[in-house]
Amino acid sequence: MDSFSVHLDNFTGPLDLLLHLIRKNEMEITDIPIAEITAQYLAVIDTMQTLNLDVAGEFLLMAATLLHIKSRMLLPQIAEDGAEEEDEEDPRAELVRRLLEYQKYKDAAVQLDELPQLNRNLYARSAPAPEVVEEGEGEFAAVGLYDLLQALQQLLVERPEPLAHEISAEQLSVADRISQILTALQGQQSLAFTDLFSAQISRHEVVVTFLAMLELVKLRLVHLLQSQRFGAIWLTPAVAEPTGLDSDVDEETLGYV
Amino acid sequence: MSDLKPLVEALLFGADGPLRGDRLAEVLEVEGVVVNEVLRALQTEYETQPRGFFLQEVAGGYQLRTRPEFADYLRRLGRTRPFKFSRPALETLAIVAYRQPVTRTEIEYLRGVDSGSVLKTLLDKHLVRILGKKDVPGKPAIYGTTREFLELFGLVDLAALPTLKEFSELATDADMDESAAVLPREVSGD
Amino acid sequence: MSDLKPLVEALLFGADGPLRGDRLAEVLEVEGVVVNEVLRALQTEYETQPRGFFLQEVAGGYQLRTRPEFADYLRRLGRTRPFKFSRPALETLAIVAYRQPVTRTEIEYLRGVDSGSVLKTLLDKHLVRILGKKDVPGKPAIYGTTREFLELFGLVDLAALPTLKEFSELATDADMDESAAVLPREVSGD
Repeated sequence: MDSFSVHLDNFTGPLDLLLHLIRKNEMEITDIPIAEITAQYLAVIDTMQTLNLDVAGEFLLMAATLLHIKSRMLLPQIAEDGAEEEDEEDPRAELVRRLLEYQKYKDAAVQLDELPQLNRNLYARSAPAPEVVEEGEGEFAAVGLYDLLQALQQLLVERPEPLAHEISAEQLSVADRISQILTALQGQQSLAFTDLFSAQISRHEVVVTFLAMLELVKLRLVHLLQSQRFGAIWLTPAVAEPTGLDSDVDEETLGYV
Repeated sequence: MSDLKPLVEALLFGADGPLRGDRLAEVLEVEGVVVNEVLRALQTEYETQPRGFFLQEVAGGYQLRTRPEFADYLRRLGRTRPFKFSRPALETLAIVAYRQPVTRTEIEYLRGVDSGSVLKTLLDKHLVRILGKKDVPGKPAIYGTTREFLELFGLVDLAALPTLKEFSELATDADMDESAAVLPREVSGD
Repeated sequence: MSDLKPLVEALLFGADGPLRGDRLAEVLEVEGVVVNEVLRALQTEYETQPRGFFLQEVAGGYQLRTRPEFADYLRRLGRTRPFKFSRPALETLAIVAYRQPVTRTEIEYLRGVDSGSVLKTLLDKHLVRILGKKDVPGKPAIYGTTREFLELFGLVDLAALPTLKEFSELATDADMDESAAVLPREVSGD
């Protein structure tokens, strides 16, 4: 399998990588062999040597999505009364929609790049005629809100206190998540990976959770197990009592700040 | 009418950006229809005569620009360096262009990756702007393209964007070559 | 020779200043005598045809310039040159927009410099207005933005001003991300 020669840097994101794998294997988009594509996808991720964490989070999120779809595909859809659920949507449906949608904009990007571009394919006059260069005041030059914000931002950098209350980007940190996972694991034999998420969890939290999980594995505080049959991920505590560590995980040293 | 042609040419030549038809009419103190006639006549002239430039309708106005076939030589002059778009930048720009007004969250859902830094660069380059806030919880900023975006890609308006292809299946690699088509052209003067 | 005319015209058109004959010869990879021939041919053409510009020999080079008889019309274009925001003007406007109602003292505290003249310009431009007097000793004037301000920035109302939060998220991402330079300027190869 030459998927090992694939470099993540060549892809703008997990959807791009998936599109590539699907095309390379000449798979049918409406009937993606999910087990096979998941295996190939994970193989690519595994062979990544240098991990740009910012990007990796999203590639890992897709890995989790694929594993989740895979497990749902294997699980027979049983309704309450025991009958086969017929209206159940194909677990792959959303992924297929996203891939097709992404492909549309990927194509649009190519088309955009093919348009004759100013200062690449054609040139306008750089300076107005001397007669025109004359200080005068007419309409306002187009200035965006961005310019306004940037001016304000610059002021904040120089004098942070007065307007600082406007910035309150309170988001879940990796260190917080590590503590939460360790707390959840306390006294447990194992914990399903999917149980770490609530239904309304944000994308940011998913990524943070993934990073937290990776960190816990690296710190040898948690083992990850994948059940043969359903492919779901289970977390098991590697040590009986993860004492002390849940309180003083230093974000700086983790490098996720 | 015919005696207006050199004058309109001079104005187009001397302007520092695309000139709107109504602005030309104002400066010349003539009716808009007269201006349009002259502009059409000039357009035809530049197409039929062997000229170095042509009249492009762009960003709601008209601008003289050098013919694309001379691009290699103009690059050698080394005057203005072209933007070299990365693939993430082009993807993000395409999404903003076609989906505007669009939030960062929507862009990131479509691309599957964080797009904050790409978005910031596009804002810095004045190709994307903040239009305002979306009236949903959290009031996220909504983004759209700028006049400079239209000027850069030589578009009259947003309706002139290439038609989006709807895909019902995956394109083959031949239809849409991953890298070759998307990578910016090499622009160095060698 | 004759097929070089449009190309030389394009180069003269696209150059940002007078072009020397030897530079043209270098770019075109032809002999200097050929270039001189083409330049003379163009010069004659512009003199005999009704054009908006002519070829002037200047500062040891050649430059296309609009004909002097059209100068009056070009000046009319110039008079409506857009008012460009200076950095102090933009800063002051940003403070008024986000902190209104605000006094001059507060603006000056934030900016760290006297802002009287900038404030006056913004008042003159009808982007800022006096809302009233603050009920403190000295009764200083309090400032706010105008309807024209909203129009200029394409805002429905003040609530549509994007928050700094989203902006700083973009900025922070870009700082962290080494690929912030998604749009590097092309390094020309010459």
